[in-house]
Amino acid sequence: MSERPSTPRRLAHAARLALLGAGALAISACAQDAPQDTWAPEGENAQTIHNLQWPIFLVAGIVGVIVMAVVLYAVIKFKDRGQPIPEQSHGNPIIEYTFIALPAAILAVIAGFTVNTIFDLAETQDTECVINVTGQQWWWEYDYPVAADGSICGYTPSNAAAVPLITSGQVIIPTDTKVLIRGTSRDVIHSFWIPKLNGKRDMVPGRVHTWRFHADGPGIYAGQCTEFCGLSHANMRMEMIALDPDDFQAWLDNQLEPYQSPEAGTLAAAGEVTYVSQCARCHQVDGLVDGNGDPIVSAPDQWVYSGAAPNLTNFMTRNTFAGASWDLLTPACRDEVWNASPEDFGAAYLKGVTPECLNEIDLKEWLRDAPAKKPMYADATALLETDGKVRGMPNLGLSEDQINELVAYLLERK
Amino acid sequence: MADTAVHAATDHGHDDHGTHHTTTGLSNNKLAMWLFLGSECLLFGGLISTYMLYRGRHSENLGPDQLWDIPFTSASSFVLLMSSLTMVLAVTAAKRRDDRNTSLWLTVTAMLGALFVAGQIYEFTVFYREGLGFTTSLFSSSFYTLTGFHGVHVTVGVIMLLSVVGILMKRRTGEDKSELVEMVGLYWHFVDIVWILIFTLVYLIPA
Amino acid sequence: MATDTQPATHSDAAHDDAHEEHWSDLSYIKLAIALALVTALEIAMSYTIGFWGPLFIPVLLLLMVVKFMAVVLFFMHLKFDNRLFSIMFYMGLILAIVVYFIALLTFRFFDA
Amino acid sequence: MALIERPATRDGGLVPAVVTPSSSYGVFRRPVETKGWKSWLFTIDHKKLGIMYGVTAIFFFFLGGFEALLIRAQLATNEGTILSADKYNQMFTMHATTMVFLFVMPMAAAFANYFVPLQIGARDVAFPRINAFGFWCFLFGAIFINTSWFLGGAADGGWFMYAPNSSVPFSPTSGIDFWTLGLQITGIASLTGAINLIVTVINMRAPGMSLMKMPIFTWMILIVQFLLLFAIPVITVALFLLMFQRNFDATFFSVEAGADPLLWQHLFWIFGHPEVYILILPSFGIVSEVLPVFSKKPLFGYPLVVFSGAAIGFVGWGVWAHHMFASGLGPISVAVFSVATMAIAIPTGVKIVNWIMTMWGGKLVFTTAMLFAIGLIVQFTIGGLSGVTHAVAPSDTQQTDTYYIVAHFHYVLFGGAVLGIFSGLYYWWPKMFGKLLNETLGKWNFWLMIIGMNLTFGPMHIIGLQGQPRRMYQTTDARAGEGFFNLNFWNLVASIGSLILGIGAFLFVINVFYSHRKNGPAPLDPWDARSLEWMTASPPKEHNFDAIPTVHHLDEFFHRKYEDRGEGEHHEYHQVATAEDVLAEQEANADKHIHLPSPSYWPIVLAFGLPVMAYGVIYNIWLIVVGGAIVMAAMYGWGLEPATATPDDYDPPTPEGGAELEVAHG
Repeated sequence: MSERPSTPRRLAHAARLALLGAGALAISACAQDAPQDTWAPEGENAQTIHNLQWPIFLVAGIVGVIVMAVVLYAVIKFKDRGQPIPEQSHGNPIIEYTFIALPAAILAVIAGFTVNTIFDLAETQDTECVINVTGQQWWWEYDYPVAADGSICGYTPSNAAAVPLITSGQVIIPTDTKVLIRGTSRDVIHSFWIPKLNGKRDMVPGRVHTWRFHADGPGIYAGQCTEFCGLSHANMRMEMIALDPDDFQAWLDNQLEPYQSPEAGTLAAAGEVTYVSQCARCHQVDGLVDGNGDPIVSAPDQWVYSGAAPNLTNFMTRNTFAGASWDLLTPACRDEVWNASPEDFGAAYLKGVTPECLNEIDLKEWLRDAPAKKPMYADATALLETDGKVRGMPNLGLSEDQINELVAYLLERK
Repeated sequence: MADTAVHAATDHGHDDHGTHHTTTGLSNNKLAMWLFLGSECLLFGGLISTYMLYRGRHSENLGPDQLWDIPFTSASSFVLLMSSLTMVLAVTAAKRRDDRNTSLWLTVTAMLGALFVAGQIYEFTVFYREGLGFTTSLFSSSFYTLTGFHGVHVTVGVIMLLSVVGILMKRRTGEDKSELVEMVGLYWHFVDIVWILIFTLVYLIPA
Repeated sequence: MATDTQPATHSDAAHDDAHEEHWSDLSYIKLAIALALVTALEIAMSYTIGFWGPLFIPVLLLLMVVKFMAVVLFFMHLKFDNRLFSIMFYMGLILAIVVYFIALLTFRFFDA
Repeated sequence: MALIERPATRDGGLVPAVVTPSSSYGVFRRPVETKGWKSWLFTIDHKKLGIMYGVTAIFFFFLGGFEALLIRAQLATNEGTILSADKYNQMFTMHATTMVFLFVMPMAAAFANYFVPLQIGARDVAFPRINAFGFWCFLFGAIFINTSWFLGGAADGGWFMYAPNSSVPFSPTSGIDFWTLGLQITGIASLTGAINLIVTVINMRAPGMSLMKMPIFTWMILIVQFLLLFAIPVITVALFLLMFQRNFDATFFSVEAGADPLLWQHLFWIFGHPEVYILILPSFGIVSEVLPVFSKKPLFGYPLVVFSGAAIGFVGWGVWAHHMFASGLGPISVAVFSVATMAIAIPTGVKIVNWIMTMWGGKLVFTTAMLFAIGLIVQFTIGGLSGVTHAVAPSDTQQTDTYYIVAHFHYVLFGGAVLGIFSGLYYWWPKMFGKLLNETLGKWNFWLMIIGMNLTFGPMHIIGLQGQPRRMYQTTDARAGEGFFNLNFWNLVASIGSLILGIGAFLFVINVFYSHRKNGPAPLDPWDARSLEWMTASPPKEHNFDAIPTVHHLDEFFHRKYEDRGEGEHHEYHQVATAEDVLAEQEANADKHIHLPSPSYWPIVLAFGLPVMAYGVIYNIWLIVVGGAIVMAAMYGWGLEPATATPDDYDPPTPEGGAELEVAHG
């Protein structure tokens, strides 16, 4: 939990102490550990929800304890010990109506606060940054539109004219900024959920749903698709990265750096050739050109059922791949980023994936046989039903040499 | 189907009142039929809602405005409406234990029903020839589903009407068969009122 | 749900049966003619939408309800029959109308 | 169809008194056996059908339980490999489908079929053949759905089968087709059962039994049948749309064609929320019977329990969108449904209070049935309270689709519906089979289930609040956290708990076999019960009551046994009669002529045609024709068959059509 105690937080803390005795519900309230803890808000919207929910959990817990105590008392007190048959009374209106009025009153209060909060959370007028989010089986694409004044998410790139930025896996937002995501889906319904920043919102194909985010401080906020979306639903994660303004500016500038081909003769240069022949059909690397100097534009909609594949232009600036399911960083390097103090986080994150930190094992396994790592179709023959298009990344049958070349090439994509 | 024990218990038991067979004095069959019709309201409600949601979702030139032939549909609506009248006449005839007229009106009702179904089939083929297949658009799917469900109900009704005519001819004359006729009548009128809704909501109100 | 269906209704039923006889075949024919006229009016309306302006849909719906209720109340005898039948049927009918209406509202269907 | 089944002979005492009357149709001799497999296959006796519903439902309970154990085995470790992703998705879909549609609903139908006629003093349900038809529809539908396991894989879209994930491109196997068509068939069972039971309750009560003197279980069943009556057609529409989408290329849920996938969610949950009360209210009814009996007191605030049940049923129609708080309805809809959902907590709370007040001041006997009933109060309360946190929409956006909601609905459905069902099984077993179940084994059964369920579902509150979504075949260590709240640890605890729960539940089966081998006949009235079903023999005679009782009190049977000899405010109850006395008196005044409807082939034949048609939809259009022909033939056979058998059905033919029975022979 954050170290900045405010009145509601102190109250919340007291409440948690009170709940300790109230069983499992209370116990989970004190957790600090899991990255997706729903009781550890670190941003305005999640805090709003939390301010509403903890008193309700408290009341529910108290009522529960009372009910159980009364049942226990009744069970002990009125056990058959040979007492005469009790009076055959059919009820007592006073008790009955009291117990209608009492819960009704409690619920009326709860309802009042609830309705208030619902409209609070639906507010979108004060947005400072817009990001488009698109779900597909089984990863998220993030698209930063360019505003009329040439800025992206409220920031103007210092090194180039802004063009729409497309990334995936990790979505980067500036801290202390009211971010509005506009979400949809390319195939089935997915749900976007960063528990520490806000509740979840379904991303429905054919509809655009908006949802607010606001992070108090820098850090990685973990999330997971929460609407069942098919075979690899479990492998559809997301991470929201909040960076302080300077760091966000640096990240933005880096994303817009022009493409640089690998130095001739290196493994990475061979990787570029392999990339063009094997990957460029679906995956886009902005700035990559063919022999004639024409840009190579991917056409995932011809090959992939969902019609999209992650943009790899700045692949190694993200720490995860394949729907944020696997780390590009080795465990040690990963810990350094995740556990960095708020002051150091920006620098640690912006380092990206360095050669010594690269988690080669998972990346190579992925390139060797992606569907074996992340199930994408239960029965390959059934793909005929979908016009022969692949669902997610197929097994390309790459040789080990090709894989090494590709890894070398990808390492430079940052 | 009120075949059961209740009759036995009350008829032959120590029932002093003698006349009523059930707790409420109402017929089991009729109660069941009304319950069924209440339930059907939610079935057709769902289908109508689906149509209302999707009625505007079609290609430029294959929507209601281009396809509907109001005079034709009005005529078949009129046929179905009149079949309700003949059905009522059959019921009153059955109440009088007038088997001849009952059979007559039931047959006429069945004919009118069959005429309506034939009209619907004709209408469907016209639409189909103009290019509106079942899967052409959301509008066409929900339209065919709604009117198709209704058409199946009418067809089942026609079969029931003809079956009742058959039963009437086989059984003893003068016997009270009014409840049987009344049951079919309730079903038939329900099919009619569903069409009253469809005619206005689907055909007359522009999309 | 269905309450108060005490044996008392039995005598009501008998009473209502007598009532029912007041409707002769002729009355039914008159009603059918009236319904046909209402239908004709509806059709006429659909050819003169401009004349009705914003009233078009409300009036059309009203006529639809009139026809619907006429068949239910008279052809289906619900007006004369035991109240229990009405309860069973209207429960379904009203539930369907309310629930589906709300569902369509949530699609903001009526905004368009 | 309903209309044609009226007995050929009306009025008067000329009808021969028969217990197994019947008649022939065409070349077939009517089944008139009273013993052997035929007496079960063609029976239309509500008690036999009740038992058949029960046995089938309990089979599916263990099948669904087995599926649950596989799910928990997979999740015991964070990257479990017992099931593939595909199999896992099928498993949780079918676990829920089985438990909801093939266990709890038919189990409620079992109790309703068996006990509603007994509780209202009737000899059978209003439409016995339709009753049999309903059972066979359920059984064939259930088998049909489960054959998908062997025909390319079961449904894999989750039990609420959200579109468009349920469309062919996303689920190319036939699993969802089996699911869609199978649920249509079981839906017919529910719908016909609903109409049948409503008519039975409204029209076939014993003299003097006004609605407000009706046993509370019958009341709750009546409400449930109304919910079914109106909810089933909604899911029927949804299933038809899905079937057209999958099998006939319609585009109701295809976004490319401009469809709105939320249409499915609305239709599903308009059905789905009443469905929740369809599952829980029968158990509320059972518990409301059991608690007064073992407290020796009438149900506290009976009218209020009735009205609150009705209120739950009614308000249950206005809250469906609370399953969709995260799906982007817009704040106005969310606010309305949020408040409506809170409102439903009030009548639910009324029930809890009334149950506790029933025990208050009573003379409590802790039989197994009573323990399960008390278990329900406690466990359901937990589920109800976590339900309130879901009603708060903003809070729900954090909890929905996580394990917290899995915990919630298992406390409601297992802690509510299933514990209530077990309470009913132990309570009514001696009535149904004339044998008591062993109490010691019963208590083991109870405690292991309670411990097991709390170990299984309790940790899920933690797992969910710590952010683990549901329906994931694997979880990652990276999101598990550390220390006390480590998700791997609690997942393991839940898996161990599920094993205990499984063993506990299986003890019931052991108990049945043990008790039937060891125990002698049960006493007529082992619990000193209060309602009409205990005024019959155990098991009840085929015609239930020798003489239809006249009812004067809410707890009629109690008042026949006990007399208040107190004066003024002082009450003193003395037993003046035993169940044996009451039964003997009935037998002495037995109705001279009782006639019951005859068994029939047609219900099972008619029901058999339906899965044939359903296979046709999936595999070959001609099978639809074959199935349709079976259905048509059976309908005409049914329609033309008299309710009671004629003399030439008997071998040798009886002179009067059926065996004459003098009821009073004891």
